[in-house]
Amino acid sequence: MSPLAFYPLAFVCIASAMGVVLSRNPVRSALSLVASLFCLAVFYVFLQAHLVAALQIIVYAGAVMVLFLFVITLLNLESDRGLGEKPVLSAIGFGAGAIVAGGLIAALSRTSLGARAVTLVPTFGTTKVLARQLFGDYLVAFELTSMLLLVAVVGAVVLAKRDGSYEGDEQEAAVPARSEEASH
Amino acid sequence: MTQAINSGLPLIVACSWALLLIVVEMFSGDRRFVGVAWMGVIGLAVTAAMSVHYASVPAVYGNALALDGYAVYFNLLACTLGAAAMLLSIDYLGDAGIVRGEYYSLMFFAVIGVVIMAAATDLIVMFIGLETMSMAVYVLAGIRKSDLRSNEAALKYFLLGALASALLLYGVALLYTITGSTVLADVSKALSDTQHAGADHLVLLLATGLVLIGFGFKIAAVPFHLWAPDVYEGAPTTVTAFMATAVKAGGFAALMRTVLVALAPMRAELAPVLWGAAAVTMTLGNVVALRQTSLKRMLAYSSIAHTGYLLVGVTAGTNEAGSSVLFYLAAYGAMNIGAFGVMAALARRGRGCEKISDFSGLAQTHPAMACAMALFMLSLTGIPPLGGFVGKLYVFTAAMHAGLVWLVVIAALNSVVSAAYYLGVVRTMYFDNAPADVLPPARPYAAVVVAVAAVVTILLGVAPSPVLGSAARAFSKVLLG
Amino acid sequence: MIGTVHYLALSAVLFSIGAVGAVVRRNVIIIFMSIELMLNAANLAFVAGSNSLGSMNGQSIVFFVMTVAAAEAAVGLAVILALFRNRQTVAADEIALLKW
Amino acid sequence: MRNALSLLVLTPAIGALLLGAVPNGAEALMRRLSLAVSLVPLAICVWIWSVFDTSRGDFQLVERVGWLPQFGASYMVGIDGISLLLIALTVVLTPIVLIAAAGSVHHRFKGYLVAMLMLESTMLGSLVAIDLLLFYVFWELMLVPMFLIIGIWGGERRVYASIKFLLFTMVGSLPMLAAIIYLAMQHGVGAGQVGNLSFALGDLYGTHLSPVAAQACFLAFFLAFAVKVPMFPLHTWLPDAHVEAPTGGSVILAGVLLKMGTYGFLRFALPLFPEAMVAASYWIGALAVIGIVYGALVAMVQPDMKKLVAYSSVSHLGFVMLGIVSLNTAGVEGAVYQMLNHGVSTGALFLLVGVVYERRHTRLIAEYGGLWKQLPVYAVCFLVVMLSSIGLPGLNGFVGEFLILLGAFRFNHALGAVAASGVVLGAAYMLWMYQRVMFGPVTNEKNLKLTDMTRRELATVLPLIALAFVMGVYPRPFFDVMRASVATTLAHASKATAARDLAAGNQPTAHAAAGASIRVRESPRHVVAEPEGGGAAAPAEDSAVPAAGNGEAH
Amino acid sequence: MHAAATEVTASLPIAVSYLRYIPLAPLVGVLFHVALGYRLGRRAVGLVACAAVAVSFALAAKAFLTVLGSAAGTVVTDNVYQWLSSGEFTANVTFSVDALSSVMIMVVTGVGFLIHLYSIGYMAHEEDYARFFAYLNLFTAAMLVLVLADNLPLMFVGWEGVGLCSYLLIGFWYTDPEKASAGKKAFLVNRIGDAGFVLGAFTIFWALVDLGQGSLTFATINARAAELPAWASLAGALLLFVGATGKSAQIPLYVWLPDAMAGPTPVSALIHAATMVTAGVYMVARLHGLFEAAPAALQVVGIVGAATALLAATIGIAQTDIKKVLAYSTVSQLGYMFLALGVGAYGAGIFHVMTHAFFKALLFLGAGSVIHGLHDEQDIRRMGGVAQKMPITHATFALGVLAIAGVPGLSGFFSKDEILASAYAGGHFGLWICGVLGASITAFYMTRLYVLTFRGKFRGDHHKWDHAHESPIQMTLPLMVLAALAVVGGYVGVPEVLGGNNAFAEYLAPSVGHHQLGLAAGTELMLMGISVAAALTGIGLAWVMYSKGPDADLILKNKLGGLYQQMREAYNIDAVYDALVVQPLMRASDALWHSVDVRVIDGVANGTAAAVNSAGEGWRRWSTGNVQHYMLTVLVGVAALILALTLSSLIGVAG
Repeated sequence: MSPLAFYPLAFVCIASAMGVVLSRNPVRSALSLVASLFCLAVFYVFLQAHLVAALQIIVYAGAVMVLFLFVITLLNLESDRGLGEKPVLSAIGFGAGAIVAGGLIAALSRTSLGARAVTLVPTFGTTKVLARQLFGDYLVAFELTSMLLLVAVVGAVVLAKRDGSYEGDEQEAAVPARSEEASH
Repeated sequence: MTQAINSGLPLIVACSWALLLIVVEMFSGDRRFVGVAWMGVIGLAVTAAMSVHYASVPAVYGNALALDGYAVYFNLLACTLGAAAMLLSIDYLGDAGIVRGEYYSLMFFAVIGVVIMAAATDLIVMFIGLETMSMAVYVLAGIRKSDLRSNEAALKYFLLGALASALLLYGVALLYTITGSTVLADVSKALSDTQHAGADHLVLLLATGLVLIGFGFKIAAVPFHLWAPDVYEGAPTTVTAFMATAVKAGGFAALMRTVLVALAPMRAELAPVLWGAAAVTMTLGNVVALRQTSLKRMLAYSSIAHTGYLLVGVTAGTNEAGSSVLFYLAAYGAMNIGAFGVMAALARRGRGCEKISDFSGLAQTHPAMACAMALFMLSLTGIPPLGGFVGKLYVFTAAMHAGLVWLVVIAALNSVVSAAYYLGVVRTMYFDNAPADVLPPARPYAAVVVAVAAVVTILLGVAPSPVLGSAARAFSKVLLG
Repeated sequence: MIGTVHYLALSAVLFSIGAVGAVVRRNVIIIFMSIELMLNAANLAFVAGSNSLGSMNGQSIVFFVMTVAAAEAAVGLAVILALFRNRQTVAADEIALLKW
Repeated sequence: MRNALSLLVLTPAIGALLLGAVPNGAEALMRRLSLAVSLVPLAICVWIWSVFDTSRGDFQLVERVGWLPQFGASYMVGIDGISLLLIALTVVLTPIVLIAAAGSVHHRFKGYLVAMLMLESTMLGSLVAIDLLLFYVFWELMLVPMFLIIGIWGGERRVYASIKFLLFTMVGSLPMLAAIIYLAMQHGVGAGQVGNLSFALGDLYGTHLSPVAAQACFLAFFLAFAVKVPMFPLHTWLPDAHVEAPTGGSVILAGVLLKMGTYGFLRFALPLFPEAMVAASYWIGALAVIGIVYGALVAMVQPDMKKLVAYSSVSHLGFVMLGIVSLNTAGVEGAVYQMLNHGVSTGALFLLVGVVYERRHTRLIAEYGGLWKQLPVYAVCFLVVMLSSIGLPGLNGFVGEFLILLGAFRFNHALGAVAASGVVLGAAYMLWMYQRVMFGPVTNEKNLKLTDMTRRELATVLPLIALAFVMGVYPRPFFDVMRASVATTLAHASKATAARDLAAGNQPTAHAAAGASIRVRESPRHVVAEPEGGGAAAPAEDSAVPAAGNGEAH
Repeated sequence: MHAAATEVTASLPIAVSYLRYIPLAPLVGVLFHVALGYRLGRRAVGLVACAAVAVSFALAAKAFLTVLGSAAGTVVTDNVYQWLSSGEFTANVTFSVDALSSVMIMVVTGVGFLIHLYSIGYMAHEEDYARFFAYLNLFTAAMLVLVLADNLPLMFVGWEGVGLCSYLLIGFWYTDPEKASAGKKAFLVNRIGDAGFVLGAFTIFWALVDLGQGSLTFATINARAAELPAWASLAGALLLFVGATGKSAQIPLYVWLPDAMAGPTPVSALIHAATMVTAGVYMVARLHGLFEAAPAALQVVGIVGAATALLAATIGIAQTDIKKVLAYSTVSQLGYMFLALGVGAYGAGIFHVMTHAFFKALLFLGAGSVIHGLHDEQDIRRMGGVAQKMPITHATFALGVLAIAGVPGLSGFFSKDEILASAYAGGHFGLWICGVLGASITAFYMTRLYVLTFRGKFRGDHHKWDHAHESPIQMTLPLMVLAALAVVGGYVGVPEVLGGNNAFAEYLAPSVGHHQLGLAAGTELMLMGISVAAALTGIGLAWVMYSKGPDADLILKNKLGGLYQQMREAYNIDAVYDALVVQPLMRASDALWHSVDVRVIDGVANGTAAAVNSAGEGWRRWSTGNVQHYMLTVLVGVAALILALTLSSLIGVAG
């Protein structure tokens, strides 16, 4: 992948990531997150991870981000004042972030990764090869993820579904909101 | 092939039992879900029994899971602690306004998560196990939806958990990029090869650092401990009991396997970090616990302190130190389940039982409960001849043997500080006199669990050899070479 | 020529941005999104790694990471919803009942 | 009977559990049951005394049961002369305290009796334990019942006092745990592998430690025992604990608990670290003498009777420590005997202070005056006990103090002379207190209504007074019991002490010869192949079960 | 077993078993009084008390006669049991009677019996009757143990026992705080002396152990004294002498005796005149071998004796309380005894002990009878002309005065003269001059006392004079017996120069050695003349000055000026001791308690606790509840770790 393509795309990706963090309106930050996901998908293609790129767009950008947008609109959140109120917190945050990024980049720049010249098999990154691996070496992991998803769904249902344990619903069964108030 | 199947049976049975639980829950009518609870407990018992039965044949799944002695030990530990937590919850939930049957299935899934973490020999499988457990416990923490503190606990636990998982994952990613594999044994072999020494040394250091931080969060080591007090205090007491014992054990299972197997070659650089973490965690946990007025929050900080003591064992890193951590986890589990059990037994809607002052004069109103609580407090302090003392003794001996003399002295002095607040509780129960509105009588199920916990604590102190032996056997085959 | 290091560097930057985002923003959902960003950074690192190693493991790991992220999203949003229903706020500093 | 010692230790504990079952109402039943239970150890002790072979200096009636084979720690109990005497003191004091409890303790009576019996059980346990870890277990366990006794049945500032007592002792004893582990490990260092760790005292006698390690371990042991004694700078917990503890608590605290510190020095610190102990004997002696004078001086100005007796305990135990550090037969035998005397006289003093406290509920000396006219029997008892405490010849205090001063004088003239001044100061504060309380006109009209001692109170004090007379006039049986054991203990440090005495200019005391002459039976397994041959050969520990079986494959 | 004193013939031990009953009898008396005293009434108590002492007296006499009858140097011993043995130290309860102790036990039991008899009358209207006789019997028992003991530890038992009884008896009327603190003062000063005694015993013991024979029996000490290293014998002797000064009220530890007058008069007679105070003299005489081995120590004894004699005599002149005068006179006479020991005349010292016991007991009991008759009037300035009302007391008291003044023919003359003669013979002229001067002053103040009390007109209030009456027979009979003894007592030791054979000295020779004066008869007679002259001048001067009444004191006052006031207040040495020792001690202990105990040690303890708590509070505030802060902490933690690892690896690589 030629530098001409990499750098502008990288720039867009980073800009949209910053957009997620800086924009005041949650919807705009959600959309900028979607933008950065797309850039990543493009990178995946360049890295010959075709199926992963497709999954990224369908699963991630499609399903997960939609869920986010759905929740944001459901709670009709108005924009808050962004980074304005806590300058100290933001300053320290950015400082620490810079250190982390700097440290990682410094470490990575000194690794011997560059020296690995590996010619990839043409079928690298295709669905067939990935599938054979998923159901071969990673069969156990694959089955376990199914259980993970089941737990997530059950959990989501338990928490999100309205089932009468709030004051609004049934008065008698409701628990006084601040019953076990720990008065400190 | 059949041999692989039937030795994997415990895990398969466990998962199917959990699914069965959800189905049964749908059809159970009464609001207290006693049936589901007992199903859960029996399920755990079956899993434990089968894993012991099949323990003789260590099954290795490709290189994802290894149901070896180590995994079986944790399996047993997690199942017993999970069952205890479920029994505690039977009559606690109804009163606490939790009308969700899924409580037990989620707890069951959490136990399965712990088992996977203990058995995993591949970082990714371990990660998935970690996430399964975490998902279940995030929901359990927030299960009392009407109570703000429970919601807040769930949110904090979720956010920080997600952050920690991201950190852990990034560490694994770097490790994968450099060493080419995520299987613990391969990673360890790759790390020990000389060619990685030079240039990649720094990246490897950072990667191991990030992985350590990921697990550090799970066992609530300082400075990644801030979530623990709030979540322990916010979550329902029985969930806190489960978290403080089984979840922490899972965290340590994964941490130990990773640090002592995969990252073994890096241990030279890691030792000072671990040493520092152990010392600071112990001291902070004990010192802040001194200042607490809520018993739940105090027990949270006390569990942080005990993480510090356990880290001493991990820092030592020898075979003996590993088994001492295993034994300590068992003793610590029994003590804590008991302590939280007493709180659960006496809590009623509208009359919380979380502040230490609620326990004043307990010796006069509930002599049995007070005696059990005193026993747990003494054992947590490390007063002989209880389980806590033998646990500490074993860890200190191992650490001393590995040359960490000063760390042991710091731990010894920490025990003195811990005596101040643990015996502060005993003082409140025995010295002060009971308030006007006396605490209600203890609940039957909870009382049974507390009694069993008390007996186990005493047995671990007086006749610990069987457990000591199994801990040593369990850890004997974990270290490579 | 763009090598694996460039991609890893990019993932490091994204990772840091996500981390910073999680810290500085008040809105819980934005924090959550930042964490998702960090996960994506990890994915990028995995893919870059698998490309440099020439083995497909990395990509299957990405697959698992995505499922975990999805699960996390589901539970996370459920938690946020439950909290919102009680407190009508998603500002992190207003949710500070449990302290000291 | 085979395992007399285990029976001795367990009976009070079992009694306490039985007592727990008694319904709260039946006070009389509780009293009788608790007394009966406390008499059983007394009977066992008498039996042990009768069967005790005074010629043997090493441990007798040894029982050994595997407890923690992984660590090489075992439930190993045995006694020698010194521990037998202290056990006798414990089993005598506890029934007396239980009798006194009926009069003085009113609320949660059953809890008090249970705590007292548990306390007796733990104290006996630590006196018979000859496995270092088992000793540590009982040493820590002793704190809990005492903590409860001071905390629940104490005076106004009982909570502060009980926590201070607990933390002071724990700060001392936990570094000792680290030292014990280090010591046990050093023993196993020969075979490298942890398995061959051993906490048995017999094995540990010969352990070789680098001088620095020996010094450090000795300091850890010293700290733990010095807090308990209490020695000078670490003593401030004692006045608070005594003042706030109920009468029975103070008696047992002064009578037995304080002796654990000095017993610890003799049983553990001296034999395990002979060179370090001898090297440190000068500054420990100095601390002891400071303790004597400081305790006496501060006692002079105490307004509160119990605090005065507490500071007198600091002074008396300063004497005991001086006796131990003199490391010659007279000094150490005097020290052991003074431990018994202090238990008898100070125990009686606290009982008597309790008598008056029950009636007037104040301990301030100023509140009393001219009691002799009101309570003649009380005054006479108080007089005899006071005289025994200040060491009047003919009573027990004198014998101990005389021998300690004799030994101390041999060790170091200056220390001996200053300690002798302690005797004078001791008489001063006691007589002054006695005069302000007993003599002079009756200043406070409340004192006019005081009634003399009841039969129950007399029953608690008279045995102690009789004991004081017997121990003063005919101390032979006690000395016979401890002679061989003291010689064996000193034999451990004989080489180092002889060197010290030579350096100090007086001939090596005959005891070095006496120590060697007392036939210390060598058992082949224990002879440590030391270049000098003799030296600190560990005394034969002829346990029934060969002690080698520590920690093979479990 | 008992090596005899150097120049003493080998002693022949006669083992008996009745000696133990001598101290036991009074002990039985004590038990009786304590147990049954209050129930059986006065008569029984008095009877039992006197009977007990009588039994002791009989047994003592039997022992005395045995020793007297058998060959010189015989020792009657009764080994009861081994009291103590630890390492090299052994102490047995062994009673032994040789010449020296036979004299002492006869004096103790004899005079004791008379005083018991006298007390029945004196304490007749006292309600705590039984308690008094219990103490008296206990004292007698303790004194007998002291005298009969055959080794230092057993002697020390008696030594402190008598100290205790003097404390109890002085503070007998305990309701008066004055008297109680006088008792306490006596015990404490004795205790200081006893500390010296104990240290002395240790020095000697360990020195003997170094010689290979560790034992504290008197025989061993005296036998091996010469072989002791010089420093050991000197230090031992001096420390033991400190004990003696404490017990026998010599400088500097005599301050307790004048205050001891607070006790009932028979107590003063028995304890502070006849028996207890002589214990110090007896001890030094008993250990003469040791003192001879350290001549410097003997010098000190002599000088202290002489100084005390003079000092106490001067104070005696200015006292107005009848008992105080006698008290200072006792201190002075004890000075004489120590002077005798100082010059090596142990026999003379003991002889003076015996004679002093007789006449000083007589004087005290006489004074008691006067006080009793005048209803507790003790100030001699408000007495006078008592002779008419109390003829027997007057006669006996007069005899006593003559005896103590050293008028020839009476016992005082013989014993005092022998001391002065020995002093002169030994070449100690300074001591001799002090002795003579002291003798005249003694004569002066005794005559002053006699004249002011018995002569002239009664100066007190008439009410007392009208009721004054002679004491009952129980009191006057002992007076008469003692008067007889005071007169006859001297003839036991008449010196050769006056035609006697000095039987007393001969008798004591085996125990304490007897060395001839070695003076020409002429010089001896000349010395005798000088001392008689001194005595007579004292008597005459006092008689002339005081026959007109007490205002003669004014003459002395303006002649001696400020000195007289000092003498009146006994040079207020009490105030000096109080300022130098007691007050600083109290202030120090108060300061120690508050500053060291409370502020320093507790300060440190509570300080650390507070520090740990504040650290806890600080870290507790760290969890603010806001998720963002938690996230920040995690991020900062990550950043810190990355930074640390990068730096360490860079240093590692570079290093």
